Amino acid sequence: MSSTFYSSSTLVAVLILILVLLIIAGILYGIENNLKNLLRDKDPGSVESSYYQRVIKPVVSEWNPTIVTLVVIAFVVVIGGIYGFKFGMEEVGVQQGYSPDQPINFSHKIHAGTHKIDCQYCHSTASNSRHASIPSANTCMNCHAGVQKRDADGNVSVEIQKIYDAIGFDAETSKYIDGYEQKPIKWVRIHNLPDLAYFNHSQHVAIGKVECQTCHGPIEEMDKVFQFATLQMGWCVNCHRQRSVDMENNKYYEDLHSDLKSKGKHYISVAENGGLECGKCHY
Amino acid sequence: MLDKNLIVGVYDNEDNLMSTVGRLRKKGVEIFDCFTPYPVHNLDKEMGIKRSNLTVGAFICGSLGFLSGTLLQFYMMTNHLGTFKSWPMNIGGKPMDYLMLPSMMPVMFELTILFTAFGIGILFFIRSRMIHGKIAAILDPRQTQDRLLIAIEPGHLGISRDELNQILKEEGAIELRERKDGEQVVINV
Amino acid sequence: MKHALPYLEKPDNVTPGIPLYYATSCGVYNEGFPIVAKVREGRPIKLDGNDKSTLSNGGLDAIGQASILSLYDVNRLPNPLIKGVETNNWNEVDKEVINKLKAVSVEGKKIAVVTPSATGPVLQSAVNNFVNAYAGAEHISYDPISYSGILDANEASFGKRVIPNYQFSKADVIVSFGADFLGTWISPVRFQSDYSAKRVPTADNRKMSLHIQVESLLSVTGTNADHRFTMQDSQEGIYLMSLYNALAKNTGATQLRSTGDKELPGNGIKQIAEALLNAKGRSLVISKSNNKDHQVLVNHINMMLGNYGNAIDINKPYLSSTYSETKFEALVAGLQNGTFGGVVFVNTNPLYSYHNATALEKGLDNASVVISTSMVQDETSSKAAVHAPDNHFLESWDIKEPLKGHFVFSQPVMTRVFNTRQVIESLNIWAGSQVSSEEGSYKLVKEYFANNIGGDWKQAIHDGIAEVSTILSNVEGEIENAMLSLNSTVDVAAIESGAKKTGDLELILYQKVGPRDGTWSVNPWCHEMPDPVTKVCYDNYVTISKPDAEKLGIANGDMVSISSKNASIDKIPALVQPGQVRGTLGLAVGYGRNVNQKMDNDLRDLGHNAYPFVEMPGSSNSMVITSGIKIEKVGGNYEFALTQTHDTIEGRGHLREATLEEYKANPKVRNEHSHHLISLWNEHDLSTGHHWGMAIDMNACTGCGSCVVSCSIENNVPVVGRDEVRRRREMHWIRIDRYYSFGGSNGKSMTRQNDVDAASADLYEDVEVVYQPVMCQHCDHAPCETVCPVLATTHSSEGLNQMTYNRCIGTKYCGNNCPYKVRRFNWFRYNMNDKYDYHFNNELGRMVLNPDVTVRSRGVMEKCSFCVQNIQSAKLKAKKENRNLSDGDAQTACAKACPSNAIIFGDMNDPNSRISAIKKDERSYHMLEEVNTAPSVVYMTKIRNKK
Amino acid sequence: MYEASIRKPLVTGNKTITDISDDICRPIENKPTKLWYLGFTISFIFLGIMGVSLAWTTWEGIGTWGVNKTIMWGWDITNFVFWVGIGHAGTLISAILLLFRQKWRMAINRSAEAMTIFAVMCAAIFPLFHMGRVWLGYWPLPLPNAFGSLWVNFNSPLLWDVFAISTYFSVSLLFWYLGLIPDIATVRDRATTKARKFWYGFFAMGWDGSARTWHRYEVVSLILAGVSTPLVLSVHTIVSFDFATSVIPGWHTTIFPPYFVAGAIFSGFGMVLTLLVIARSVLKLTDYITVEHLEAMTKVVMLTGSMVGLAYLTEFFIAQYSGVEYEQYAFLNRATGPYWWAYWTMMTCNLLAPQVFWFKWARTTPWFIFIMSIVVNIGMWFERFVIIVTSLHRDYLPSSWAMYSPTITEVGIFLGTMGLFFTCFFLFSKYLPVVNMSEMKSIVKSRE
Repeated sequence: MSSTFYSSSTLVAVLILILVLLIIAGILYGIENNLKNLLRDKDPGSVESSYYQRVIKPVVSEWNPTIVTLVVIAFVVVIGGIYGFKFGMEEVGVQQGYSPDQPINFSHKIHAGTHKIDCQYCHSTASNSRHASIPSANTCMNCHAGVQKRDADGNVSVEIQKIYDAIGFDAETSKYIDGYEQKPIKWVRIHNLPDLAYFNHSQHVAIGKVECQTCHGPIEEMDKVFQFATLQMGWCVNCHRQRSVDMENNKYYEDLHSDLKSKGKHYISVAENGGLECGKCHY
Repeated sequence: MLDKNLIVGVYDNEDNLMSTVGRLRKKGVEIFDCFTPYPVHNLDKEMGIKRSNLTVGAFICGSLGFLSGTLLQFYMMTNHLGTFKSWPMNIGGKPMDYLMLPSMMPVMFELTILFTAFGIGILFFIRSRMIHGKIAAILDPRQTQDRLLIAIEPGHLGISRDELNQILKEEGAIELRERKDGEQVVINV
Repeated sequence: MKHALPYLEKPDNVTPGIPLYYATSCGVYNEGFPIVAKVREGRPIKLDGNDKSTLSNGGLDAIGQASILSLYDVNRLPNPLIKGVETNNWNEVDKEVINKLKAVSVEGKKIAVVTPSATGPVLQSAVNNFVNAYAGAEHISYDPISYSGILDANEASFGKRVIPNYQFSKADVIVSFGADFLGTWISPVRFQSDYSAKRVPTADNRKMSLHIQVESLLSVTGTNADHRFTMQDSQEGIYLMSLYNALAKNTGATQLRSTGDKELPGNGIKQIAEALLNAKGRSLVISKSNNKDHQVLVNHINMMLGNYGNAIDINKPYLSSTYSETKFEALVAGLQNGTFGGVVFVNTNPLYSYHNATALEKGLDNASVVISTSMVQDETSSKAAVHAPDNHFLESWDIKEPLKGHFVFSQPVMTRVFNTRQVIESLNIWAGSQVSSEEGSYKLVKEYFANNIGGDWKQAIHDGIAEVSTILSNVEGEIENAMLSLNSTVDVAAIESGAKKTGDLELILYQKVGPRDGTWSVNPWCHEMPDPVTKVCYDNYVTISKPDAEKLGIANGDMVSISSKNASIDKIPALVQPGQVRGTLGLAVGYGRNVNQKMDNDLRDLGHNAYPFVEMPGSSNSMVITSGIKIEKVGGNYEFALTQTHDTIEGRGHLREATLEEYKANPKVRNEHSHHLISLWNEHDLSTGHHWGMAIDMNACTGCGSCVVSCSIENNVPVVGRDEVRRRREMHWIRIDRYYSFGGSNGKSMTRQNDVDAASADLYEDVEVVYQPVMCQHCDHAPCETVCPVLATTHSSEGLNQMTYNRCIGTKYCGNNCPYKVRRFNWFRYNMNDKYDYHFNNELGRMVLNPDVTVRSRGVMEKCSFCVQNIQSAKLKAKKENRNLSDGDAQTACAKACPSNAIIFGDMNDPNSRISAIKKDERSYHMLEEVNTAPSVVYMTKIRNKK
Repeated sequence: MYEASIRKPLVTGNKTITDISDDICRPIENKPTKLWYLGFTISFIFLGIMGVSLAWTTWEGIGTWGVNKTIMWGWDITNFVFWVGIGHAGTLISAILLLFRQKWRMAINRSAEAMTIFAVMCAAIFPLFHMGRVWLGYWPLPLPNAFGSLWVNFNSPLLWDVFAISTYFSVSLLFWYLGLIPDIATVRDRATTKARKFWYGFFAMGWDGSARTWHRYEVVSLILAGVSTPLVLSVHTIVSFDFATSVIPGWHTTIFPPYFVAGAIFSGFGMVLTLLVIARSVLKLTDYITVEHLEAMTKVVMLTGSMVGLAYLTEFFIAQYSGVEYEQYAFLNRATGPYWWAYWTMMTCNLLAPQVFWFKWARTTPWFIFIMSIVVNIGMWFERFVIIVTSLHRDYLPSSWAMYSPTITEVGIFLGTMGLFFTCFFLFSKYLPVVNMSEMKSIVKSRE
């Protein structure tokens, strides 16, 4: 998992834990002190004056109460702020690392990693549409009509059988069942952009030539897919700042390119090309 | 302060207090403090209190406020520093550089005031060791109402106790007190 | 947890996220109108005109735009009904129908199949099959709006019962007697595009047609006229005769009569005659009258002017209506006396729109079987024993023929939403033909195409239209235009007796642009769109002239009762309408629908049905009622839902108009004075890349409101209802400002309200109107952007004023600081809110939403985005196709919808774009230039063809 | 020390410093009067109305108000400016009059400052709740936007408002609280109940009246007064920028800053008079808040009223003189358009009515002053209404001209802020010394 600051709840949890422990320690110390005082009252010689009495108290009594209070308040505000920020992040739906169970335990590692199936074989619309889209079951059937991975007893693998159940395929006869009531597969969406952000896969895949892995991570190594990136606006924007627009190889940019050249500019980032403007994604 | 030993003279009139302070100072008595229910004019001078440096603090805080107001806006809104350099923006065709200074002025001004006021407030509380919930070291419950007190540390007298008592009485103290080990002793005049 | 359900077997042509466009036809017009449906993931979300067709030229009017919502109407009947009980088994329905019909047949009673008169060939053959199958079956047509006056006159004159093809693009002088051809008459979209082509003077051709309107009420067409004369509709015949005589004097034809000629106020007849004579063969005279005698007279005038073969083509007629009242009257009588025993209402609803609905109702109660095929449970279907709902036109296969030889094809663009069946199949099945349940109407349509039209089926379906010239030359009774002669004579006596004055007020029933004849008016978009002239949303009302109102003591909004010999309305608001002739009242039809409404909104019990006022003076019905009209104030006042309450420009310069003469002398007229605009700082560089801009040609704009509806659909603009409009909170991103000026015919127009108020009521008749569509001006110095505290609205490098909804906190400061007042605030949550029970509040209705545009939450500002989603997708398409963006690739919804090309959108940085050329035009100016907002929208001075 | 022979004494009734403590602490130490209970209950009910109205607004949307596509600000911002204006007198009295060494301020500055704070609280409600998405009301604060490092727009006058109002509120609160500390200590030391001893002790911050502290205290007071003076002038200047920097005819004018400031002082003093005329009799403080005080304030009212009136006439003249048709129309429309009544109410109440204070009788008759102070309040409310609503309702394009009338919700919120204001004021008069005791003592001490 990424070690970005705001996404690690551990830090906050540890800080809170430390605070609680300190408070408990303070209370215990106070009790002990009181008991000692009681003893001392009874018999002054019985208990030697504590470390607190001897060392800390004289110092503390000289402390400026105002400064101490301000420091404590500042500390509480900082901790509260960190926690509040973290809470806010969760509220707006940043769910990096989200990895829900899917109805079919589909392994990208086997398909994209071991068998090196091209991403766009299944997610075929990524290069020409807004959506990368989950492949339809008949795409699976292109291979799995034949590839059935049977166990020793000759039963078809449970996961593959789920495809057959959905689309209506009889593994024994290798035929589609006529009049079968098909049941769609209810995949769980992992990458959820809010409706207010417009994202178009084809712009990035076909025009921007961004590798799938740039945003989705080492998908070919994932048995179970998780959300690799934060999908936050800052994350989007950083990439826009770093990547340059490939103007040479697209006639669309012809005019713009010559315009820019005449202004003495040869490299232009996505950001400079308007990739940071609100209305490019929010409308 | 709560556990200091003090000799206390109680007055009901600021003129008497003032003359007492004057006389004692001439005698070289180091006055620990006076306690009055309202600010008595020139008492500070009479007691020889140095002019407070809080004004300097105020100036520094104000400068900080002005600076932070300026930096804040230059950082957040212009393409000279930070944000707009990496996130250029066109807002109604307005400039995004130092030329937007006019529209920065209100916030610069307000932050200067805010920092000055709160800076000096906090410095005052720090200097006076005041904070909410602090228990006041009250020598006489009427010192915040209608009694004016003068307090002298017995260890820093410079004159004899009797002479001191004498002076206080002569100057119209209506009561004399002494606090020893946290306990009040009233010596009626 | 969000789920994603992919297809199991993905259709080859469907790519999620990519729209598909299908050419089909719009069923709002019975004659069919070529459209293109935009389909996303299998659901149509937008209709536009088919620009391959000369009928639409890419434009589509408001009701056509709005009709897409009728597909997603929750009021639609989900299953057929037998005696009011739902069944999902069509075989049962068929058995029931056939048994009942056979019984009627056996009884010896007649069966009527009532269809709209423009059936189209496939439905016609189905009807023919049906008629042949049952003894005594008869095909009877029914249209709510009758054009039988024109039809009968042409039959008398030329032996052809047709509506001729009026070609406004070929007319230099247009004289219309009351015909609202830009709003509601026959084929307004086609007429608009034809008309406006001639109305725009350019640098190369500083000419425009002359349009003279003579009318009683102020119609959309009247507002666009160069000269407008008022008449009482009862006197139309007299004026037409006077015009004929005036023309005859010059051409040497015989006078119709020697005395009794009447001059219009302002020497109208003289001026019209002069103008017409100057443009012989290049003119067009039309009349809305449904009186055969009047229309014969109009034919004679056109003949005398040599307009046949030029602006009027009788050989390629409109087939939009062949309705004849006589046959339907006979049906009503026959039902009452029992000669008719069964009726099949095919998508007709006479119980709503027939003038004598009580008689019809009685007749239907007598009938043994009544069958209805309407999509919703309407007035007529409530009497039906069997209700076999038809498919929506976007779910149907069909062929229509609006213009002779001009075929329009319907293809389904969506699978059926409900368990409905196309009426073509139903009729064939009931006729006993075998119709395959799978192919159904597809097969019928394809067969008809192969047998009768011929050609490449795929191409025809792809284009959506086919123009077949071979058919034309084979038409029976083809008349050479040059040899055209009139077989009719003008019945002077009939016209004279018809124009006898009773001294009563006259009542004119008219159609409004939004709801039209009412058939498709249960649609929020038709009513949320303000009437172009009155700017009233949602209601119908009695329009009254100012002098009459003063005489009767009626103020604007006062409740009145109105009655005629046949009908009455107890309580209806009165609206004082400038430009209306005195002695005449106006009342719109299309209201008072009584549909089984499942939604609780303002469309329930909306307005009053005016059809009962229609009279039958002869063989044609009349919407001009000249006697027996009584109007009385009944107390109470009504607040109209107005989108504009101030009607004059107060002498301001944001709207510029000039006469053609001034323009010819100085093309920069009204724009000579340019402001010295200085900027305190350096401009942001917008010269690289695109800089989007828009031009509004106020000469071309007819104010029809199509852009308003189109924009609402494209951009998911919520419907807010009557009360919110009353509170001045309509959400339209584009509005059409309508300004009146008074006394223009005297050369000195008044544009200040105080002057107008002080002037006499007579002045109210002499009104001139300008329409000015206003949307976000995308100012390069946008005042709204500066004041937003949170940067929710900023400027893009392409010159767009971007509104970022998700950053908006709703201070509304931007809205206040906008000099054009184009920003709209989401005062409430308009989606999923029972208080706004329109299509945003149900699953079905929300299917019309554009998935590329955010549905705004409450508390945020919104406004015109120049359809940034279309810009972005056009750019992406160009990038994918590795080409430059060409002019017209990116279009806004309003520009696409406009039938008259009044809105031009494009890249101002592209030197070859139309917008760049227009920007240089002398007529172009920026609205409120002096505020130095540097808008990206240019307006073009309105030029009137007058002296 | 202060004893001017020409002037009447600032405190009447031969009070000693002991009397001052007794008199001023009496309302705190005794049970409140029936009148207090009545007033408090009424105010509290109104506060409840505000709660309901605001809840309704937040629940349903801004649509529950009468604003529309043309007039997007109505009573909300009218009331905002009205309350902010009222909030000016307190700081002005305590800061500017302190700098001018005007000792008559001492009797009234405490309550005037309290009024400032409560008025600014009332004012702050409006810009907050007029937002369509009030739950995002923290967005105008300079916080980064989710790592995109997108901040706020410092070009926007609304943002200046955020800074100005929050600075003004917090500095005024500090100033007020600082002044209260010695008096709270007095109450603490007089306290007879444990609760009172604890709470006043808590807020007294350990004050003991040490001469050294008093010395620093006076330095701090002077500096705070020094910074508050430009602050108080800047706040309404910045509020006026909301309008002056826009493009709307009737708003876009350079006269606004001085005119708004004068108006604010005018309305502030109006409200101070309203409160003090009541408070001095109800709390039996006529010896401390004397007719002399009232008279001094009426003079300020008359002066600032005339200044505001001059501004009205000036902007009218400039509009006609400018030759800009939109400006000309905007001002003619104010006087003769559909909202003429608002304009003439404003003129009558603000320009004409205060002129009666040329007469000594008018300046020294408390009941009359009370009535006039109400008139001034009404007039100043209408001034804001005129500026906001009549400018917006007919601006550039006549097609968008519209009318505005408030809904019950808006009225409820406004009455509710009245409730909030008076609730706070009643609580203040019960729990805190309404007159600055330590300062009063410094005036009377020499007459013992």
